[in-house]
Amino acid sequence: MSAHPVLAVEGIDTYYGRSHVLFDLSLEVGAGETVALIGNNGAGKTTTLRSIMGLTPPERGRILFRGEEIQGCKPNEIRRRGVSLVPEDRRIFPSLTVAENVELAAAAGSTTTDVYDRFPVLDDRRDQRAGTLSGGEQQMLAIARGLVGPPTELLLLDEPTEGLAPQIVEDVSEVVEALTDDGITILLVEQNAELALELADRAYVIETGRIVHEAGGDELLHDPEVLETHLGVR
Amino acid sequence: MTVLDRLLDRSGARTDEVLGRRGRVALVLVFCGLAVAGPVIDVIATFWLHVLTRVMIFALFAISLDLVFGYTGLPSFGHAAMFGVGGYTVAFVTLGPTQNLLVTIATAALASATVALLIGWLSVRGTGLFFAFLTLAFAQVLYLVAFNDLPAQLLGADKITGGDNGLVGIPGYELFGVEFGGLFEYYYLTLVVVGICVALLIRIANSEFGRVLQGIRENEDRLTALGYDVTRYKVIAFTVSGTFTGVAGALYAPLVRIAHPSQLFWLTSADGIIMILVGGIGTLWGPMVGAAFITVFEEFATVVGNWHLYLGVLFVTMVIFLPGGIAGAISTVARSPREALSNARRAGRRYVRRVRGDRH
Amino acid sequence: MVGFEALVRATILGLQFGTTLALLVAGLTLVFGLMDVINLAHGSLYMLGAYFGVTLVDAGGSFWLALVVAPVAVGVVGLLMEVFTLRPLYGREPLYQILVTLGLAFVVEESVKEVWGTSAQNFAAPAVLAGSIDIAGVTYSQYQAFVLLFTTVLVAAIWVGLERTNVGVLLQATAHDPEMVDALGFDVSRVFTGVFAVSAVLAGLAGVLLGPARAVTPSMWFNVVLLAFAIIVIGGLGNFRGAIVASLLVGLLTGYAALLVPSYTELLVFALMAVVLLVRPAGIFGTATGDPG
Amino acid sequence: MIKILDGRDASTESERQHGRAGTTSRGGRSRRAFLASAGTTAALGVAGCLGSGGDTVKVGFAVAQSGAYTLLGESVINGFKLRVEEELDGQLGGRDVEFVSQDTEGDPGTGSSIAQEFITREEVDVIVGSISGAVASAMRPVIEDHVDDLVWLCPVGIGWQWPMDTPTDDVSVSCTSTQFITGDAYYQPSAPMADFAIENLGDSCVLAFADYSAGYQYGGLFRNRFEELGGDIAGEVPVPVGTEDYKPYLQNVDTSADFVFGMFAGSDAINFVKQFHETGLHEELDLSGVGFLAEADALGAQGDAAVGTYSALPYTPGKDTERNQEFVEAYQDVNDREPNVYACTSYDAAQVADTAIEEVGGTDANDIADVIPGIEVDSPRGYFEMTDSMPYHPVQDVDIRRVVATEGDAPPTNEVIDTIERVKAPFDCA
Repeated sequence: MSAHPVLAVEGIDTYYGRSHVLFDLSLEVGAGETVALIGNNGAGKTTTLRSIMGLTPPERGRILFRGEEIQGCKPNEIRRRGVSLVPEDRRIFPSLTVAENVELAAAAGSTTTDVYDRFPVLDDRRDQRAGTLSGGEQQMLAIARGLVGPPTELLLLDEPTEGLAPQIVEDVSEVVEALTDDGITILLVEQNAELALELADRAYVIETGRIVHEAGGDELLHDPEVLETHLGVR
Repeated sequence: MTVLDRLLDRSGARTDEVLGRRGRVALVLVFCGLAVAGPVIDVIATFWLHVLTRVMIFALFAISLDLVFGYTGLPSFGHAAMFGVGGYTVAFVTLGPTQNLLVTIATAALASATVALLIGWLSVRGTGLFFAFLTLAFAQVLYLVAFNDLPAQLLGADKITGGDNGLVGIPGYELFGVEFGGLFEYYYLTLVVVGICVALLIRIANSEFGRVLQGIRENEDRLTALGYDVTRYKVIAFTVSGTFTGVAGALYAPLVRIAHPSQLFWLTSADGIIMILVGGIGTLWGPMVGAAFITVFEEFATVVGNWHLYLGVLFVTMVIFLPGGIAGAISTVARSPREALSNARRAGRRYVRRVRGDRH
Repeated sequence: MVGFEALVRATILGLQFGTTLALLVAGLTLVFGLMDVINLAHGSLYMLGAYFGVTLVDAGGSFWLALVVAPVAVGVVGLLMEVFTLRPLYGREPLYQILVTLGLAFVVEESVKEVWGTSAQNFAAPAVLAGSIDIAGVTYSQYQAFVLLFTTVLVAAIWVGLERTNVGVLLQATAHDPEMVDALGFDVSRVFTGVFAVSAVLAGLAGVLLGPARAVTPSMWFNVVLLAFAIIVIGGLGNFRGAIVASLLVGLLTGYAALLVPSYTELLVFALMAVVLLVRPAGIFGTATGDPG
Repeated sequence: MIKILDGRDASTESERQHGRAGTTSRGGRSRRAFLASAGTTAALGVAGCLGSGGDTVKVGFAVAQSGAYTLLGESVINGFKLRVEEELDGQLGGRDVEFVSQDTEGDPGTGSSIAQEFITREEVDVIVGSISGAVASAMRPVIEDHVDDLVWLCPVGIGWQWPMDTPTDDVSVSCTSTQFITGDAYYQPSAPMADFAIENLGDSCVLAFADYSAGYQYGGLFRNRFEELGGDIAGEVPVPVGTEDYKPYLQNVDTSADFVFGMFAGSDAINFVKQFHETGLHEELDLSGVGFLAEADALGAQGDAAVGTYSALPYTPGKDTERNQEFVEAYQDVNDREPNVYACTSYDAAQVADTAIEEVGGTDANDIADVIPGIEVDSPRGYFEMTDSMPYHPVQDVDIRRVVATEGDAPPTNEVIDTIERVKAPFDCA
């Protein structure tokens, strides 16, 4: 392993059209780490992931992936370098079947990990249109799609448990844990702060486009001030 | 500040700046300039009275179209319908019962308002491009009705719309014994009518109602959530816009002495859209500048046989490099010439980047 | 008054006309479905196909050579158009693309006048297909029958290709969510360029195939462009199946209208467009998201 | 009239250089014009003193230069300029000529604006155009306001309307005292075909026409004459203008009739003829029509499909006269293309203007308008004479032509098979 962290975001400023969303934002994710990014709605969590992925490139600052600058790259180049995004709202292709969704993603690269072993629920529904899956199944499909294709070294997970029933949330967190065990580095955006902090080794708290806190996941989980002021948890 | 005002703040900055005090002063100056220049032009270059009259008419067409298109965010591809209906109504009235200016213009406005209400009411069921295509379809149906003189065929008359010949020989207007047949008189008539209409339109745009329209463009859902009947506002906006477009058509037909199906044809709608986009969409004043630019451009360009080539190149380069249209360019230069220069450089670099496949 | 036989004939003629329409709109609907681009220059690409075809045939090449080479050349023109004028506009309002493609249509028209002059060109159908055949009381030239067959096979191939092949899956996904497809590792701007070029090839193919039956003039783009748009709107914007079905529907409508109320054919097409948009705003096959399958 | 040829010696240097001496010289023309309009001598003298337009003649072309009429617009300009620049040393009636042109885009509003511009800004002495009837209708009121300022020459028979189904004798048209049609007057390329057809093609006809006013007018005049001669119209097939695929409409052609009379122009004519052939209708019926159906420009594109088509038109490029040969060669030299009927009628408009201006000795519109009626013109189509009463148009011979194949790769061409002499449109002014 190189001395570089897998991902280093260095002082980026990102705009949506004319509105300034991220301000001089920096963060790092080391190899094999699971790092959580938590904050209120509209704080800039999703934008951070989009910036890293090249979907909303920053106007200033650098993003280093394995020591190489990627902030000018197109999303598909970033994906081929090993960053994979499982986006908010899953954004699976509803009119395609499960198998087509998976094969499509696989076609962009060489990884042929048999995701159906990891997600048996999908195996049963290969020929079903993705739009007809339940929310949890769609989330599994979105993660599966993020794992095939070019080898994934860093997985950007955006709100994987949003809108899911508690039982399903558990399934998803199991999957995330399993991924961590397999050595995949994860940057996790999660609304459910408690869950995020449980899963994460470290966490950043983001507020109005700025990182306002950084600590180990457990630390933050037990810091009442953080919980109350930044996460609204009492 | 009410919530609504806040909601409108973002875009309000742009329009208020133009249609605020400074913009209105500029408009009044242009109006006075045209009024003073009339006799001078009449003596040294009579024909320019004709060009300027057309410029004013199309400025009214463009600003009224922009009220729905850019200001409210309803892309109408069918404004030719109202433009043409205005013209045909003038033909019916002046060739028939009376040449009285007030009666004729009022009838034309009423007729186009009715058509606009109908088309608007039906078309707002679709959003975005669907709205655009609905308006296009209705306008084309009207065009074909006029082209084939369907009314005459249904009623067994010799001619009503005059088919592809249109209705020729429209006389000028008359008011209190004054004839507006000559170009000089017609120029002033147009100046006054367009002046009043533009003032009204700006008034409407800056009113509470206008702010709602702008709100519809910015965030329709939020307005709905605030309890506004957005659909109704859209229909009213379309009707208001269509009425003024009809007045523009009512001024155009006597100028060219003919009401013709081509005034209902989709290319007439396209002309209006082109003026808006070239001038600067959503700014209300930009489209008027666009109308002047396009009208004068055609005036000079049609002397050469292949002028469509230049028109085509103009469209392509303007859209790519001047997305804000002429109004955008003027605003930037007025704000800061240095910034304009760096903007231009950035636009160039951005073009190269996009051509290379970067999507940002 | 109108006998059964006449109706059958109107049906056959309508379907045949619908097939040529399908050929015209196939590329247009792909581009709209994937890229949200309303390409007013599609008619111009069709026209270029016919002109390239005429030139190749005149230069001594066979029709069959022209049928291969001309569409490819049109594809290259389309590719250049996309790269230099449309790429800078993605993400902006579709309106701007309408204006740009209208500008391109003007440029192409004037260029054609410059190169080939203003008179109509003679595009002769291949001599092999000079004979005629009778189908259900309607006389077809063999060439017409060939175009019918060719188009049917082509359209069916595209249809199946969109549903069954990997490329088809990629295109469907791109139509639905290009950004996500990019994030999965596909260079979407190349996909767009490719689709636009293929659409241009299809337009060029239509030009070569229909050229021999039609007047090849610098304004031939204008006569087809609005009708083509009406069809893809009726079919559901950017929906390939819908566009094909709508082509046949408009063809049938034209067939019957030509028999019964010939003056009102066009009016009926736009009325149909309005009614379809009112009753099913997204078109016959359309979905709110636009899906090329 | 042979006298006119004696002016040859006076042909200018440039004419000789180009090897296409005009058959009419200035001397010859004056004499003819003088003979033709004996009553104008007095006016002549006065006009010489009051000549309004200065030393140059300004000619404005108001024709389409974009869209479907582009070729026709070009032909009008080329035909006129051929006469002026190549044969008259850049002069009309001995005065230098200045040209302006504007694109009407085939749009009536634009046409009206252009007329306005030509009159008030350019101060033209002569307007040439338009091509579209609707554009001409829109130009008319503007020009009528200025009949004292300019002369209106129409190379195409245009700008008249009358309700459908009007009996020919009842047709009344809008007349303007300074409007002179040098082309055809609706009646000429349509009705004479009826005379030919009833004798040669049969007495049962299907009328197929472009579904707009010109289609109804030309078609109606043919029908009236055909029925008058005892013929029977077995069916009417209107087809929308700009139709690309005629096959759905051609199903309405009653194949038990003897022949079809078609009224289509431009690309419509090409599509119609090609698809008429493609659907095999040519095996069952003869095809005839207004001359535009098988016009010189269309034949190249129509190819073999046009062979056998009968049509009527005052001008045929293949006409085998010396005058025409010279015209065709001269036109081809300059424009690299065979002239069409618009080139010829516009060339003749230049001849009319030249003769009249010379005779008047000035550019006063009223004086010119006074001398044009009755003028005789040595046209490539043959001699014709302008009517001496409104509506002013040529009394001319109409060719009945048949398209014949040529050897080799050359496109088919029209062969004159009959000529109906001295046809005049029996119209009154409204």
